[in-house]
Amino acid sequence: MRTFLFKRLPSGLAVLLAASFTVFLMLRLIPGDPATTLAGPDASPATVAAIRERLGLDAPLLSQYLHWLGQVLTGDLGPSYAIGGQVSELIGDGLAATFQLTLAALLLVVLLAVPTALYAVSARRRALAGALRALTTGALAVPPFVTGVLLVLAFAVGLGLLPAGGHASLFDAPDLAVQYLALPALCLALPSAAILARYLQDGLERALGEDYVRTATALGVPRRRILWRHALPNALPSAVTVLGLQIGQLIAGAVVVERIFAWPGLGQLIEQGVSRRDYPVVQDLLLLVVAGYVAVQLLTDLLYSWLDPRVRWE
Amino acid sequence: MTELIDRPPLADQPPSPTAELLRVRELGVAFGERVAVRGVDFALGAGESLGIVGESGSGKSTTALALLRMLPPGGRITGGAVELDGQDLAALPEEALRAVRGQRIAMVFQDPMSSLNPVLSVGRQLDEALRAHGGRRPRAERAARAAELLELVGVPKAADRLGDFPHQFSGGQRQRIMIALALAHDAQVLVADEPTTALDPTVQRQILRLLARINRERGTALVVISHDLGVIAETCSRLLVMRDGEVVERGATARLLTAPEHAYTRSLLAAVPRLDAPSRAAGNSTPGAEPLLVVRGLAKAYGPRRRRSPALESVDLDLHPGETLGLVGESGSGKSTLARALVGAHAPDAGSISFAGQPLDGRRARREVQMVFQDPYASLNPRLTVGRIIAEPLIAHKVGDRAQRQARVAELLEQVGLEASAAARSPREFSGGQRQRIGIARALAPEPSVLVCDEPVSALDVSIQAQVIDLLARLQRELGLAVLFIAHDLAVVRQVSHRIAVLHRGRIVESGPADRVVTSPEHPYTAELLAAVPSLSPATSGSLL
Amino acid sequence: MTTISLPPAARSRSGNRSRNRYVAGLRTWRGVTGLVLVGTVALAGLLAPWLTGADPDAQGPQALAAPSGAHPLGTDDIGRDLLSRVLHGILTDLSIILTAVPAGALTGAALALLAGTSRAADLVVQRLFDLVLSFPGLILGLAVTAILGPGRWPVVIIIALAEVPYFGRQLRAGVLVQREREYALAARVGGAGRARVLLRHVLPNAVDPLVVQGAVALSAGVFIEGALSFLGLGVRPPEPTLGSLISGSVAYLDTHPVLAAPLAVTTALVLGFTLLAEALNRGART
Amino acid sequence: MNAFSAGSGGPLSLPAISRRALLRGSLAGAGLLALSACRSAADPSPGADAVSGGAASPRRGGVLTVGVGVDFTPALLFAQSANSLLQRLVFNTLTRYDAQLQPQPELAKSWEVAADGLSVTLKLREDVTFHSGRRFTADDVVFAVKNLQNPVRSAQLRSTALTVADFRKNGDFELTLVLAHPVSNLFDLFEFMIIPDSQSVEDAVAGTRLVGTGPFTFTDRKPGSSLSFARNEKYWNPGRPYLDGVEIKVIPQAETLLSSVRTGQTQLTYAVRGKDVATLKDDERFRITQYDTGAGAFYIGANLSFPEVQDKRVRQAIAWAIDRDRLVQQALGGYATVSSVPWPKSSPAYREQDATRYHHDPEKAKALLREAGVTSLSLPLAHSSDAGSTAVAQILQYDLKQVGIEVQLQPVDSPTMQKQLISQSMPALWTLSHSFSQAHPATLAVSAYPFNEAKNTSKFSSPAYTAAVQKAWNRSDADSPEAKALYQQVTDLLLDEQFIIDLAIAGLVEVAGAQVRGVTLNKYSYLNLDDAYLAG
Repeated sequence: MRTFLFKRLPSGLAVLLAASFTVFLMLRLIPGDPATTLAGPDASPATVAAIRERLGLDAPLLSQYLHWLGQVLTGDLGPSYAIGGQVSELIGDGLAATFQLTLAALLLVVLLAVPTALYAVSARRRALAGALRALTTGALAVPPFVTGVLLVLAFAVGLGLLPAGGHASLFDAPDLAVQYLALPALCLALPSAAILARYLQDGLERALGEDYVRTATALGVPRRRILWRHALPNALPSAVTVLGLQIGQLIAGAVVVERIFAWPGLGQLIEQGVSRRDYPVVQDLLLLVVAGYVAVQLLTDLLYSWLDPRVRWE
Repeated sequence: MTELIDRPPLADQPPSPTAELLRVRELGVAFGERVAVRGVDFALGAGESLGIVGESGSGKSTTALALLRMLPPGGRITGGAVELDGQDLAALPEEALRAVRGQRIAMVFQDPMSSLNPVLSVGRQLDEALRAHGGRRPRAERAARAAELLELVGVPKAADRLGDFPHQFSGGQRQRIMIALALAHDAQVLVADEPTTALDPTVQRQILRLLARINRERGTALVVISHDLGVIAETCSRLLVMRDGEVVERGATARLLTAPEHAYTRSLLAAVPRLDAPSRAAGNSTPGAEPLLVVRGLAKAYGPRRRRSPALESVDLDLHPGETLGLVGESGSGKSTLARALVGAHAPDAGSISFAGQPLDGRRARREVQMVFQDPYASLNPRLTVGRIIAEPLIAHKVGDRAQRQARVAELLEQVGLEASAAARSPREFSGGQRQRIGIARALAPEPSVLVCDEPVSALDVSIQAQVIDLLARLQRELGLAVLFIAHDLAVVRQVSHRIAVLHRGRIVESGPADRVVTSPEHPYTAELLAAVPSLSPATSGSLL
Repeated sequence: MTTISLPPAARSRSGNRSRNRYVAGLRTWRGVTGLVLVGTVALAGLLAPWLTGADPDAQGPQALAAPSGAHPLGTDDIGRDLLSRVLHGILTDLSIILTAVPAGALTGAALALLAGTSRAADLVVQRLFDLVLSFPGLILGLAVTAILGPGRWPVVIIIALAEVPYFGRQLRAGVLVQREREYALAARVGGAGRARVLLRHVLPNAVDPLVVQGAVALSAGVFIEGALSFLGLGVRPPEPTLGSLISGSVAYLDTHPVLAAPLAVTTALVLGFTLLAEALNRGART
Repeated sequence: MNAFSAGSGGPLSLPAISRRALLRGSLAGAGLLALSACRSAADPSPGADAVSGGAASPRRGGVLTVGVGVDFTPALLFAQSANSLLQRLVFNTLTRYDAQLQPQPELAKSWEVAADGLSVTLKLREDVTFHSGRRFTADDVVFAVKNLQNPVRSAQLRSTALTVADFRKNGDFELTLVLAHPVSNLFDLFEFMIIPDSQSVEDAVAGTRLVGTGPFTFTDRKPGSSLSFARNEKYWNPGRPYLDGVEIKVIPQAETLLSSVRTGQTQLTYAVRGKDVATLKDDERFRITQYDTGAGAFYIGANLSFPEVQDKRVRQAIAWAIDRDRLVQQALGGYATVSSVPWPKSSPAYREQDATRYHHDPEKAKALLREAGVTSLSLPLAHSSDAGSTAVAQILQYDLKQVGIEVQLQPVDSPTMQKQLISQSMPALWTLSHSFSQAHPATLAVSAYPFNEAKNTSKFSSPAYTAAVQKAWNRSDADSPEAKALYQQVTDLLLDEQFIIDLAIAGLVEVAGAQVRGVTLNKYSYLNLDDAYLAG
């Protein structure tokens, strides 16, 4: 465990550093700059200059970069340019919202995918299994942003069951929060669920073809039990890896989904940040996202080695 | 230890009055259109032991699987019956069949590594086997029983190892665990499909002993399937010889060994190398006086810097031109490492290899020292035609132009006994033996003077083995090759080698003239190896029973 | 000469008879359905000029018109013939993904091979893949288009970039497995140099899974294009793309159902690719 | 049967709710919303329920939910920006224009402009306190003006504020502003300039704390999500406001905003795209009001540093080429008025014949091009990449193609657009919408960058224009005949030069739930809810 971390951490940090540089440069390469954005449509050059100076954008790039790194390391992220407020607070709120969303989505992913896969491989009735497969494939074939709009039309405008968009804190108003959460989470979860289901299904089918399943059969272990106790444990590790990658996809998907459902999460914040050239917000946010990804990868690898003794004991 | 096993109460399972516990009638199996087994017919009494022997494709394994109706996808029983106590398993509904499997008739499979669930602890797997039948028993009781079973099959410190996973056991122990699983409900019939293939001779012997003991002490009827007559001869009282899905000859083991009636049986027996037969190498070629290949203090270790595990401690070898040096060793003895070092596939940590006086550098090695691999399937690139495969070394060494290379390839194919037309085909279209010939042709392409053969015949049927060995002998005669013949089967090694070196834990523990090493071994390990070799002499038939 | 049928144990190990197995995969109902779907959509796109006389960019007075003889699918919000736009949109999308995905695949493969050359290279390449993967795809899109400005090439670049690590990782894994195979060692022993072994022996055997990945990537490409158009970062107007058509029509889906046409086409196309991927995948497994 | 009427009370509501509860129950069964049985987030916001019965008379109570597409930018608090709704909620201005552009008292009870127009004396209300409890005095006005003079505030009317050279206080509630020269748009400044609390102004531009004298107090902000306001119990205007509070929700996705309006979760918005409004206008559940505050005047700008467009005949040809009616119908859903001048009808500078000077006449356009000796012309056109602007740009592109002008669209996101605008780095053509024509004509020419006489994106400058603008600006009378004559000069110049080719004036379109009453906007699109209430 410790050695595992020792082995993996350096590469993770390397990725982070590379990311920080990429992000910083990327932002500077984007045309348009915070000063003019802040200055408003009818600003005079004087205004722009004054703002640029106030934001410290007149300093040389390298020193800006180092200054930012300093901020990140000291944990004091400073104020945002355009969105307003402290970056740390902005990110804090956004993170909370996105976390709720992705977590709910993740839950849905697992709840949808695992039974589907298990049923699809075990189903005696071919038709139903086929239908399930078709369903998973179908879920992959509709672009998420359309799913979102359709869900809104169906559940909000049509049935008036769920809100069209918006957000309530899980702590202040859990009952409302759940309703606000339902549609975006579902929209976000569907594609990932389909993918996970397919991988898990493949894994199970592969496992069911293995010699050890033959052994279990020869020992008279019931079919269901073979599926659950013998095949599933073998299919899980790789499924976990896929799930890990999917978490990354979920965060990516959040950009669109949060926009459709007016969900005040990181995706929204990033889009706002980019569209207003709010350098600090975007920089810190992307770095955070990358860090999150690295962490998730570490976690999945840990989980993997925990699920698969062959890796565990090495 | 028989007391440990509680036989199921008479009520729910009356022991069969007849001698015919298992009766197979006119069994037929087909995969799609292809008939795999035809009219197999035999009876097995309680406590009896039956061996089914045959070469690959003879349908012996299919027969075994058919007994539990566990044919791979596409396979189906086309006719006949498998009666266990008069109950026809071939006709039983799935659920009823499940109740029989593992409880009254159990099976031990060939490859214990893949046949055990890698992510479940051995304890769990035994538990699974136990709870599969005979109602719910308290967890503690099942655990105790699992420990008993491991003990019974001779896994040391059984109780402590229940939590361990298959990959933490040695090959032999895994096979023991497989057997323990099969014994979980003290089945009346135990079917063992190639139970000892891919195991070292010494281990193989232990496993066979175990099976025999179970058969003897517990009266469990035993069906052993194997391609190795020796294995079966020592464990089974009766024998069934199969070929192309049919039984060609049956009878008591001793009789079959002494007076085989069917020609195929005879050829089979003839093909099996005998340990007592003297080396034929001398008649083949006479080694030169000056050593061609000299190895001194060769050492190689693997693994991360901190915990390196040595594969070769320190090896000294001399190989003379025209000589065949047999290198004997069990898995983990470092023989493959040695072979790879000799062909320059990886650099040794220490020691020297010199060829004809000069140190052997990689470039030179790739011309002068070539290799024949154990696995005739994995060692041929499936994407290339036979022609390309053989031509590759020529291209690599920039020998001749296209036309010349083609001519050479044809010549080489002829040399190894294949038609020149084979060049255009894909290796997939060839049988194991033929593929091994292709491998040899490739090795000969750059006209090497040393041929390193790593277990060249261990993956082949005996009859094919003989052919390949003859081929190697002929090539040595014609080309004056020096051959390093690596194998675990002492009988084969003695037959082909001038000298024999015994490799144990990365060291040569003994070396000398082939016959001397076999007849009067100096090192105890050598003696152990020799003792493990199953013999076909009628005297020892069924000796383990 | 005597040919003895291979022992069953060996059959599984015998080299991957890839080509025909993929063909077999395509013969399953999945494969056929996939081929039909993709084929139909692609054909419709290719035959666009013949299937409709209408200029996809020609604007007319009546916007959001209902289907009629002149406009089989009606018109969009600024009075352009929807059918013609859908058909030409297919063409644009195909041209985009068919340039982007191969580009991504080749880059990924090249990097994977580079990784195969040395430990250090392997480390760098892997981190590189991590870096790309760690950026949520759309964020990448946001940045790239913000830098290059919207247009066809940025879209191509984004799709390719997003696919590089997937192809790369897959091939790398394959290479690691294949180069431990005995035939690779045999080639070394036969005198072939590292590069030759890697390119001539290992690569051809490791490249198969990329076929499946390719099908997956194509469907992903369609989505990425769509999402980019949705965020207003897609191909330059007025050139129609499926994505821009969809995002242009979502607002009217409930009032003008016929505007779901682009969505239907996109779904068909993606469904086709997905089915193909599944078919090939299963083919490779059996 | 729909969510809206279900939630909004009335006889239909009972079955509707029970049905919804039932459906929701089944969903809860599906495990999606285990908790949802008790409350529904899909119901129209409490405001709608707060009042019952059909009374049309003003009534207290309720929270109004306002939907916006863009979050408010704290740094632009003192400028007119994409979201200026909250300015007049939290703050007050000195005066406010009525429909006839006549200033009406607000924090300034009365005022007097000196005959020479070089000073103005304001009498301030004495019963006004800031939300912080501090009393409002003349110093706060002084601060407000100085605040606007600070370039960092990027206030569009900075130039006007800068004409205030000195302050003469006469007690706490009387103040004289001394001007450097007469200005005709002084009351634009008063309409525009919100009076902030000097002590918390930095917090204000950071978006953390907004302290003003307005009808509502700022309670909470979730960046990118929502702004919350509560009734200011101590508001100087007795009995006002009626509402208990206001909730501004940011819904960036147009479709979602539309849906939330349909479901009644958003009761008031100005962010619905014109063509979406078209889908609502026949629905009695909504009241749609057009504001003539020309907040968005769509135009094509020409960058005269490109030779292709230096000949004004080419620019006029473009003006003739565009089918403004189609543009309004298709891209703006009919919610705009075609116009070749920047002025809305309410402006003193507006004249029917000017507004209709240019109309769709391809032949005329071609003729002009021939005159100018242009055979083939290919020009880039920048536009911002959002859906609406893209539609506009495509229409322009097509119309110009018809007269033989090939146009390559250059979609850029708004920050880039803005940079190009301010740094004069626009391509030969661009399309955008400008503001500041709604109030005093002179304000446009001195404050709206595209028209700025001194320095504009078109790099257009002519002594005549400068002279006309300066004259129109440097005088104290806003709508005397002389003034009007000067405006006419400006208008004629604009119409002749066409460096800014005006296409249509799209005032803000207000979409409000039927029960929302008494809402107004000021000339700078500050939302005024003093008299707003929720009827049954």
